[in-house]
Amino acid sequence: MSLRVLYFAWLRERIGVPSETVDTGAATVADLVAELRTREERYALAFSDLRSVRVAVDQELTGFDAPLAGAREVAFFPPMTGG
Amino acid sequence: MSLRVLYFAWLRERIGVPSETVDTGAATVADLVAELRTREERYALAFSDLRSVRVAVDQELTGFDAPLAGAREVAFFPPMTGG
Amino acid sequence: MTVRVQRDDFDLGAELAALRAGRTDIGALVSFTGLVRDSAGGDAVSGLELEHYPGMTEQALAKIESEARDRWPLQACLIVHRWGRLLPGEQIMMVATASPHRQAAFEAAEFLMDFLKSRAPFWKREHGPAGAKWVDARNLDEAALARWTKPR
Amino acid sequence: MTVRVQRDDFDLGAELAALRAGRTDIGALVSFTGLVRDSAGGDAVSGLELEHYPGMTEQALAKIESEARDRWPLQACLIVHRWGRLLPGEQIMMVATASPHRQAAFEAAEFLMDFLKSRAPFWKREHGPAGAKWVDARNLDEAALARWTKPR
Repeated sequence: MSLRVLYFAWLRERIGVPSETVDTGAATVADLVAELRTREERYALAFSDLRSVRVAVDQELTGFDAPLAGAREVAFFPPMTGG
Repeated sequence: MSLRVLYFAWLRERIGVPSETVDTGAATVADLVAELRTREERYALAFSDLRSVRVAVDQELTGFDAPLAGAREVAFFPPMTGG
Repeated sequence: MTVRVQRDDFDLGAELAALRAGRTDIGALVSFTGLVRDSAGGDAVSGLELEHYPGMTEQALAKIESEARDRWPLQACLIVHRWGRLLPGEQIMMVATASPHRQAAFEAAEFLMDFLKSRAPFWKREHGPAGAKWVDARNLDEAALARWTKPR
Repeated sequence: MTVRVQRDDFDLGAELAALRAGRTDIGALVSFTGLVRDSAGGDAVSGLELEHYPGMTEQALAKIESEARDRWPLQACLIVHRWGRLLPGEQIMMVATASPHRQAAFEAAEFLMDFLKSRAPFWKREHGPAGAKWVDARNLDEAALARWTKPR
């Protein structure tokens, strides 16, 4: 499965790119995070404390247990600070 | 004592004048109302239900038990509907 | 002076722009504008007449405004209230509050409105097909005041 | 469409005038405007950077706006949110709500703000003498959401 993965705010800075294409067999967001963490130090650093990371699958806020079957886009970002 | 007495909204309409000068020895607002009531039918009518009448002495909202000593202006009106 | 009682209309956008002009310390600006509706309780309304108590009105609004400033950290606060004859769609009044934080700005604006409704000497008369009638004060408006008497 | 995400500034007065233009059924118009402050937590702020998630932002705002319309009898509802670099004193965003009655207009505006703060994909970075830092989400903002989940 080929996923478009996006990073925002300090997650983008730590990982070093705003988006990338990831080939993965991850079943859930949590699986994808685990896979990225083992890939390179910068991912391990960015995902070191998931309490301060939020996730959206196909532009809908969701949890780390969300399934990735059929998903095209996953985004990781800190808690939002709009308004 | 010479008081300037003002009436607003339907109290003004029932009494027929927006303001008048009243010579009175009334000690409180309630005494003044009692005095006006005996004066003419239109006052008795206007003051028939005091639950729907509010009073200000010298432009400060107050109760019917407020003393009139030293007062210059008394106003009667229905509950306010600003905003 | 940030309280005005006037017959003429006001320019909401210009008032709000003036409140924050040249300032960089305001974080939140809230405004409320009251407008004449074309109906009330199912009856058509062709116009509104606003009577007030000149002298007391200005005092009452200044007192309400000053109390809001005591309760919340407001950087600006404005009350404009019209009187006279107004047509449906016209602006009746506005309040605006500016504060570093949104909750203070919202609360102060609601406080001003609740007090204006029941404590400022204005009386509304609605004109409709059956003639003119004085608008009754709503128990709801009196009840809305109660929430501000709790100790903060 | 009553949700806009844009880099450019907006004209608050013109937006509010447009909401009520030609209408005579609105009784209450509430607006909230968020502005860039020149300080935060005691530190000077020389500018703000707003990053967002194009595509998701518009969807999230439309969803929030639609939920407000479901909950309150709104005759008009507007959200405008900027992104990019802003200087102290500049407008960040606005919401406006119009309703026959004031309580609905106030509540809907507060609801929109509470959801915008924590559920719309915007991130703020403050620039100051010590460099730039991402603004932390406040627990207070998350808590503010809770009041809207109670059954009405």
